[in-house]
Amino acid sequence: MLPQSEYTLSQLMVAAASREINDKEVVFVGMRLPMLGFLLAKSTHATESIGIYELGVVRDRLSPEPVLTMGDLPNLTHAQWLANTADMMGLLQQGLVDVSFIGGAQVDRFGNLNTSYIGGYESVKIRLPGSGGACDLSCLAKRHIIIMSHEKRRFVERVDYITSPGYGEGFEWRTRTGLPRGGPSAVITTLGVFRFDPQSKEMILQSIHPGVTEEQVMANTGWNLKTASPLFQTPIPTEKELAMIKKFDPSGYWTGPGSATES
Amino acid sequence: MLPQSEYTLSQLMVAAASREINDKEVVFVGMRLPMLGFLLAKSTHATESIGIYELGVVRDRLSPEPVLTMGDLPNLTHAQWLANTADMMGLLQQGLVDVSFIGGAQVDRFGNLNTSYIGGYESVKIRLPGSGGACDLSCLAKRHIIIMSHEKRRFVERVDYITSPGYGEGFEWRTRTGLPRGGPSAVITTLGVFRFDPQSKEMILQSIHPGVTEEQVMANTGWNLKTASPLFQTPIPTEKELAMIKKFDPSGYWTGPGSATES
Amino acid sequence: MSVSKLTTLSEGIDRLVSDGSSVAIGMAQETLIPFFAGHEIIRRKKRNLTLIGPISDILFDQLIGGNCVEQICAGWVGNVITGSCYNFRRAVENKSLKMEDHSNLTLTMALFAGAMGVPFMPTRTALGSDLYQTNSGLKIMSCPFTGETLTAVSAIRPDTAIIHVQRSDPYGNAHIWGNLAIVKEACMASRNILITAEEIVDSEIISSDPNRVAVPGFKVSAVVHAPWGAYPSPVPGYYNRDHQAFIDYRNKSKTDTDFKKWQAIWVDSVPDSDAYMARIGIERMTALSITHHVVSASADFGY
Amino acid sequence: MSVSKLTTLSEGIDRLVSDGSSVAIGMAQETLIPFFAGHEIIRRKKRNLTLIGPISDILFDQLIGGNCVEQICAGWVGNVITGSCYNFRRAVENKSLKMEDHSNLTLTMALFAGAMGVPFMPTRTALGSDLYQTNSGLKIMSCPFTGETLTAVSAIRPDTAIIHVQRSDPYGNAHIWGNLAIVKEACMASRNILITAEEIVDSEIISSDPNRVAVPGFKVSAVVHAPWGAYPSPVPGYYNRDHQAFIDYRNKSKTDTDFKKWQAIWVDSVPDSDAYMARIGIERMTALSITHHVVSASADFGY
Repeated sequence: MLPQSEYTLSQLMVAAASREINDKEVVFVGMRLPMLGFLLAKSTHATESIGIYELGVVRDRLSPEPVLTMGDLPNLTHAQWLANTADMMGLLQQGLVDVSFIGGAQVDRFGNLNTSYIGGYESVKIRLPGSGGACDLSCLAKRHIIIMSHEKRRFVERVDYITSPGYGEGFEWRTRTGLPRGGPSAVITTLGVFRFDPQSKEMILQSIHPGVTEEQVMANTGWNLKTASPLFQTPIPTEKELAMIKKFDPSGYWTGPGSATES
Repeated sequence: MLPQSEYTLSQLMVAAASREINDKEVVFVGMRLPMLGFLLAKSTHATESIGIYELGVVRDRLSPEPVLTMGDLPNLTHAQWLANTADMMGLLQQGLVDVSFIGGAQVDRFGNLNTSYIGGYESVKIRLPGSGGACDLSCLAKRHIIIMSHEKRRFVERVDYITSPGYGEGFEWRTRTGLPRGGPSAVITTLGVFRFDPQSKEMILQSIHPGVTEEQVMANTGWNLKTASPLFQTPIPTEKELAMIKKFDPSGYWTGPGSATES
Repeated sequence: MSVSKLTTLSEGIDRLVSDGSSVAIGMAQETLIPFFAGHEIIRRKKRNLTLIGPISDILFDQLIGGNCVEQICAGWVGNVITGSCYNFRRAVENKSLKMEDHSNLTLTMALFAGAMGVPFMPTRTALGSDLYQTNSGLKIMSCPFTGETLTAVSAIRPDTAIIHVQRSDPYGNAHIWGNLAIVKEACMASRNILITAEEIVDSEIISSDPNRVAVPGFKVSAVVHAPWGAYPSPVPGYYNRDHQAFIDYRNKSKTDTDFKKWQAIWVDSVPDSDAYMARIGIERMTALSITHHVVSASADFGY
Repeated sequence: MSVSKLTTLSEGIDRLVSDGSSVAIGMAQETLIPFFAGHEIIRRKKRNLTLIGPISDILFDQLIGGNCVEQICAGWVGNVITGSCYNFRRAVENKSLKMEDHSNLTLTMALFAGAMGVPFMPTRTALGSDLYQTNSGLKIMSCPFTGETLTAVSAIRPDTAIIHVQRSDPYGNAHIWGNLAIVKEACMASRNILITAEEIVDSEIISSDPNRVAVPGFKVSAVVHAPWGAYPSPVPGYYNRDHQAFIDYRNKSKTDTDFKKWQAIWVDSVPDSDAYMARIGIERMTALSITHHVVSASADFGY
């Protein structure tokens, strides 16, 4: 095993994200760490997974060069399909997308996400970029994974504004609301990995990252968080995974020490 | 003036159809004689008209060779746009199509057309091919022109089945029904040209073809047809028009003596 | 790139067109009509199919004559250069065929609804028409915003779409060009896709231009090499339309007996692509070949 | 082929972007963003615009900083590789900017409704979200056939769509390639279309491949020759994305004062294409050039 210092937190999160993808799955790929998570899965255990990008790209093979974002030209070269957003959204809305990834700014105990108005709309404190495709992914993928920084102000009892629905108020809320399927299956944060109770749909701490304590997670969560028993430790990235992540993010822009995500 | 024998009835009808197109208009082009009418207009007085074909073709110039039907490859070569039916229908539904042409099998005094079930659905005597794009053109173009053979069994008080709405029951029926615009502006038959009363929306005989009598038209019409005063004679095709029609239909398939339409 | 989806036409039709299933075929309207695949449906004696298409330009008539069809869901069924088709007329007139009468716009939006995964799409067409009488998938509705009267069109999700394309790789990544009609909507809406292709080519050729791809390969179930597979309809870049074949079909299908004779010659005795090309004959193939070439300006998809 | 629609950017923007109008810009998402045209809107001091776009990748932020914007109708406003944008944040937080919060799917369908000439489109997204609170164009509805709960999205018809393309003829027939996002829907929905193009080419080049045409020329109002007109966003076939420019923008727009300095350098003192290219500089242009070419396989559109 590698000592902890040999990988960054972002790399650990990318590796965790990648493990959420099974082979042959159709993945709606988001920006930043999720994109790296897909690339890592695609180059290790999920070589036949398909990547869909909302701007109109379907890929069944890795891009010929590393990309920083989905619109980089190497992500278009030798794509399986270059088409319209409506085409990508059709695949999603039909239920053909197995898994998608969403970054979050504020999340609550039922996995609802706010990436729009911190403080709410009327009394907005911080305006964030908004939904993009996130609302669509959270509504329409078979499952979605949330990736975010873990801080008390971000992990709240109830989000100020639901940009991307999770399980709403829990239990059968999604069905009641008319959502056709889905819901978050995991939340990967800077402290641990969380899943959802199959009945109540409440978020549950599943594993903590190496060096993180359960108390630390509790202290950074704004509600009385439940913990799985036994509580696992999040696996650290393997050497192969780290090598791959470095290949896809050679400058360390997303995953290096002091990277955009790390800061 | 040419003696009557020097042109066919189909050529006369094509020339009449062509005169319904103004320059710079957007024309949704149908099959058969309407296609020739568009080509004739495009090569004479309406050189900047645009042709839209439901199978996904927009043309701003004549095809490099004569075509028998819109799917002939020369009709695709150097098109302005090759795209989807939905794109063509979007232009139509938005109200960007000035004029369209529809062939008919059975028509009534308010310009409703039946190209589906002669005898009606339950007691069908003759099944015709159906709507194709005709229903859409009759509902959504700014105006449409009907071209058909004039026989008593085809010109009836009330069609057995409305494939393509005209003015329904007359007066403000289209508005009441929710149709956004349009209605037939002319009917060109083997006997004459008809227009519609601006108030009642009833069909009125406007001109009779050379050699045809008013009585002949009445005898072949299944309702008490009104006649415009004065009643004109339909202009015969000019030499230039005939030359052009022959250029576009060199084999005379559509417009020659004994052609598909003539028989 | 996983496993090749190349198969024989018989195997593909057997696997993807089962009795009682719904099949979208002829989605490019007058061009790229999968005649050869349609004939295989007749040869394999598939029964009780629902055929879905905008206009069918004689193929639906042939499948009706071959006793394959229970229901037609179409805008227009006929022969575009001659008019009515006889098997179709007879079947509707003797009430042995169910109809869902569409316009081209309502059919397009029904398939688009299927493609988008929504249960309906709104249009402004068909209001005041009797299509409402003979199509259970149309309903009057009011716009939730403006209150305007609209026609709601119910989604169609065909079991299988069969499309003919110019070239495909073995994995179902295919280039299609020309007028595209409702090819994309139909493929996206269908549970399975069967591609017949003039040529099978290397994947690098297809992925050199991902904008020309018909539908992503991961959605495609089977790929069949079928040169001249759209004959007598035209294929941009490959061959022109054989008008005479459409006229001949009209003349040779006026009675059921006539049709059976036509079927014996053009369907029953044509087991494979080679036989189809032999039946067409070198003289016709030469006459229909592309003689005026207009080659697309290139586009660079590099980085 | 009628009259050339070639014009200067100033004339095009003056004619097609009037104060108070709605403008769809940046419709290909991260690629082909018409930055140079957007900057001209700032230079021409257009006011009270409604900007429409899926994600804006800093261009909306620049237009907000340039005091051009009254309302934003978008899925996401930010800088895709750095996150939040500051002019946008300030404007929303001090309530000087009206918002219609879309998801990418609702915006796509709003423009598609406009393109299809219907007043709304149904989707399954946004149910249970608060987008309903901050977007007057969303409404809960029931499917007329199935009774399912759906989100109805009201049509958007922008006054003008501004798109950047690879090449156009003088009549507005343009080739676009790469990921296409909602370019077509936006163009078809808009009353006017302004095209900026890397190259102006002969009509025969465009019509050699009518499938690659963005929108038919008869719908286009003006064509402007604008090499490097999408910089710093990428243009397939022409240049790569300048990541550093996006990072620099983040760092140089944190305060209103900072932004004004950035604007002075990158907008105010850049009167035309030559000046824009000079500002970018030969070194950067070289570094961003396409070095790995992947040329599309040809297609024959002859007969």
